[in-house]
Amino acid sequence: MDATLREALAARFPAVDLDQDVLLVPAADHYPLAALLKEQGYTLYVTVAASHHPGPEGDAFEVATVLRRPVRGAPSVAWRVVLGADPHLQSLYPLFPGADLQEREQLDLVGVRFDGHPNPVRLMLSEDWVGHPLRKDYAPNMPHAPWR
Amino acid sequence: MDPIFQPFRDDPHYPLDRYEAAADLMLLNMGPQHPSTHGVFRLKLVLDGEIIVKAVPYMGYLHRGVEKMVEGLTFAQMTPIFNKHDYVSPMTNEQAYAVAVETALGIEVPRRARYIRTILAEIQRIASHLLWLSTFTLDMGGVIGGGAAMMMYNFREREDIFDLFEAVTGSRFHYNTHCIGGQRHDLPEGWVQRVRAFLDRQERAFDEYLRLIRNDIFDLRTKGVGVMSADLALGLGITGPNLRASGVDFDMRRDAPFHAYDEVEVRVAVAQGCDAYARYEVRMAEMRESVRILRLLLDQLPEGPICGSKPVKMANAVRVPDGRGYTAIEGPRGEIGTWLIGGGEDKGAKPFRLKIRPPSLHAMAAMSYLLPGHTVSDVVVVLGSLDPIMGEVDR
Amino acid sequence: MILDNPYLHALIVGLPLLAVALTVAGFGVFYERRFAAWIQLRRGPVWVGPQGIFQIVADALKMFQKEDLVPASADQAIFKLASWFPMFLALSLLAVVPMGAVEAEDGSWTAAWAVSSLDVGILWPLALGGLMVFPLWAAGWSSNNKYSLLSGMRMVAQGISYEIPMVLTAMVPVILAGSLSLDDIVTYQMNHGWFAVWPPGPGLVAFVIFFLTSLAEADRVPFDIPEAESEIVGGITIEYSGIRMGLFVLTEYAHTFVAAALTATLFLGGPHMPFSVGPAWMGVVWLLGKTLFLFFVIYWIRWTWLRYRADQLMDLAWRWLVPVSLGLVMLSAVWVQLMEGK
Amino acid sequence: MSEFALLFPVTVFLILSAISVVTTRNLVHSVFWLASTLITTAAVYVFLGATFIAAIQLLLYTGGVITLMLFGIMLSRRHSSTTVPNPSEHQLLGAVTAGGVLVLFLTAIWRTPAFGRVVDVGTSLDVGNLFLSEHLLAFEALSVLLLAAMLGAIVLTRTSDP
Repeated sequence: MDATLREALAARFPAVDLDQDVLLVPAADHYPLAALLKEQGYTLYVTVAASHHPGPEGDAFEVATVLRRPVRGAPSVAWRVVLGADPHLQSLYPLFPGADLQEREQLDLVGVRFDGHPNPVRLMLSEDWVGHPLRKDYAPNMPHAPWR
Repeated sequence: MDPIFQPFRDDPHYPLDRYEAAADLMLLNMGPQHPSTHGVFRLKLVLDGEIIVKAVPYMGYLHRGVEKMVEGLTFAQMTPIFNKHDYVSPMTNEQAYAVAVETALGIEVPRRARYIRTILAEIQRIASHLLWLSTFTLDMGGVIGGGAAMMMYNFREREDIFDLFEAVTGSRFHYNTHCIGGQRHDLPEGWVQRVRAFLDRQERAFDEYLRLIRNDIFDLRTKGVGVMSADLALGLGITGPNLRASGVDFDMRRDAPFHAYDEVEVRVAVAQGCDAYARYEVRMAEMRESVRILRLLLDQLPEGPICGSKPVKMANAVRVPDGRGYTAIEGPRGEIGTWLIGGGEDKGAKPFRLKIRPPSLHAMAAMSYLLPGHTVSDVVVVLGSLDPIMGEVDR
Repeated sequence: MILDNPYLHALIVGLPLLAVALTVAGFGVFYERRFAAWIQLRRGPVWVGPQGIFQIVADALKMFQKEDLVPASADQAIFKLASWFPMFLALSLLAVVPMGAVEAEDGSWTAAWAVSSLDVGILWPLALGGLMVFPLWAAGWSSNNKYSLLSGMRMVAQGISYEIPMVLTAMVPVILAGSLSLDDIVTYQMNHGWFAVWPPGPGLVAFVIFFLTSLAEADRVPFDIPEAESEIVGGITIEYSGIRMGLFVLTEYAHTFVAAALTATLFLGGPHMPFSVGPAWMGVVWLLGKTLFLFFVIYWIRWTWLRYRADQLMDLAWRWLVPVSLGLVMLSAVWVQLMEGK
Repeated sequence: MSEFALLFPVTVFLILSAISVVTTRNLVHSVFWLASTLITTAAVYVFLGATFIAAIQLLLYTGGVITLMLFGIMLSRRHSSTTVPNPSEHQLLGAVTAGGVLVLFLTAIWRTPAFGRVVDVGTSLDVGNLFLSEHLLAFEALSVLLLAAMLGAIVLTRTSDP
């Protein structure tokens, strides 16, 4: 992370610990952070990955996003947002059109809803599929009706 | 192009009922069973005559649930799984996985192993681009036409590459030659000379390909078709040759070196055309560049061990602690990334969550932006020029 | 004489011709597959019979055995009828092609041995060729498949666009020879030189344009957009199976063969060779030779070129071929006036 | 005599096709019957020795006009369903028009001397000579009309300046 970006981030998001490899960002800062990074030249939308973390005090979800600057050195920024039992997060579609399919995939497989997504339907599985396979409580051999 | 299609090119979710040019629209399902969808893929086209108003991609027909499956596998069991995502370039997919785990564990890969990986990756890049060239021309020229001739010529060289890989790994297609911390197989005796001979043949073959396909029809079919601006490409997360064809001078091999790319000079091919022809130009230049890089790599191939200095004695002993990180390498189709969260079952012997970032899925997203305003014939050209592999899109 | 009755004459000359044309069309499949294999570094059919020569028989047997599927939502009557008509049309184009060359005492030549020496000779194949799009469109429409519908529309658009330069360039030999009759056209070429060579310029250009347009009429690469299997999955034949599918395939070959024969007749002197041709029946051999050569060129193009897009195809026809062939018609009229003015 | 033996079934088929054109309910079938009518008309011309007119009939009417009609149907109607309905409204009006045309034709046929005129008009030479001598004015007027129609079509279809 170069100095100018670090300054900009520190000014805008004082609560975020910038020394971590993967920044931990509150859900409210998710979209503003992406917008700021896009302004700073991090225009390559790399990926979004959601994961399910069951714990003793209930389900938690993590949504990680990676952006990259397409220049020499290929600096990238990855941050994650921790969500509660009813996971929903602002969609990055207005900033990055690539978020359309990527966020749909995470919605499909992990079940994180993205607010403001133009077409929030399943991407990989059929529309009548029950459950989200990448959740930890979804057994691989779970019976389905109809079986597919 | 008629400006009436511009709203659909800007936003694929633009409502169809605002299209007023014609009363009658026809809905055409291209796929899932269609000879030119590069696998099992469905494209819902809304047509005004032969002109596409709206294109909606549907995928998931090849979904195998790999990301769920690997949560139950140990790290040693995963290499053969990884070379089946993008079944056209298995070698680089294995490498993406190996690099991810090595980065997570902080394992240093010995210099010779890094060289071998680079050599294999570059040969794989040629093989993958050859298959792209053959399917691209197949789409334009047909199975009973000039495209098929091009395919057979490409497969002549692709067979050579399979022979080379077989000599190293014992397998022609799904290699399983990367292990965490190094290579499983060293290069056999005389293999370097065989590669050199192959490179000479391949260089002559490039000129042959050009004589076969370069004519006015090729230019007519590709120029100005599927124009993707650099902003759109970056926003969609398109990487690799498709991004470079949109004029973005970015290649992970040069700009974020992995393997042994920091020890050779990589000349990045960039084209400014943004269209299907530019994507053709970039890939052809990349194949020639790969030949050049391979010669350099073979010249300076070091001796030494091929497995880690901090060896992983038993494969089952690989344990990735709790933590998360994103690693990526440049495959033939672009950035193959892995988002790895360690500390899964069995004290970290299995990953908690492993997300594969497929370059082809990002390329597929471009379809609905590029197609409106083009004709049905251009669908296959645009799709072919983006070079998606459905196994990787769906995983 | 028995041959004076036109109906009997047509039967006696026509039936062997039909047999030859069908055999060549069938053999064309084999010929093309081996040739394509040679271009593509493959081997092609080699197992059935010596050098795989009976592959076509095996294919035909397979086609006959297959179930004749008719989609439930297809327009049954038209769907079934449409598969038979193209073959009839393609073969009946051959009826006016003269195949023999008869030398008179004074060294002048006369064309002979057409099934029917129609007064309007050249108009007959052109008219029937124009009809060809009709059953093909019907096949595409009645299949009730969107791909075949698109294909049918492409077929019609391409058919009527390429009809115009085809008719116009066919008028060049007509004007030069001063007759619509193919017999007269061939006779004129025998005595004055082939039209592809003489008059220099318009004849050759007309030959090239006529050849290209007959490629388009027979839906061959680079003009095979109506069948374009990588885009619209084979087009009109998509719902056909078994022998009906076989008929369409055979029709393609027959039509290609006929187009080559017509081109050879109009521009390459038909059964004539510049050197001694031997007895009259040798004319058949020469005509077949020229036809097979053009056949070979068609497949050479087919297996090495990519195909055009539909709008580029129209562009080529209307922007280039139609004006150029109009100019050729005028040029040949001027040529005739200058020659006769002498 | 053999001509007549063949001519009779052809004529019967011609009349049957002509009737089917107006009675069938499917618009595309109707066009196919029309094509069959025109083709059999060409066959009748051949039997009458007018081969040139027969060829032109095939070339223009069946090859051109019918194709354009198919185009018209495809471009103006919904093409997703197989059956395109042919409503056949205004039956009374149609009957009156058809009757008028029938009377017109019958009068013309009645006034033509049946076997009087033996001028051979079937071959290309005769047609060409007639066009450039007796019917030159009609020929030129038709050319101007066609040119005007062509220009009109271009003006109508051109939506905006490119």
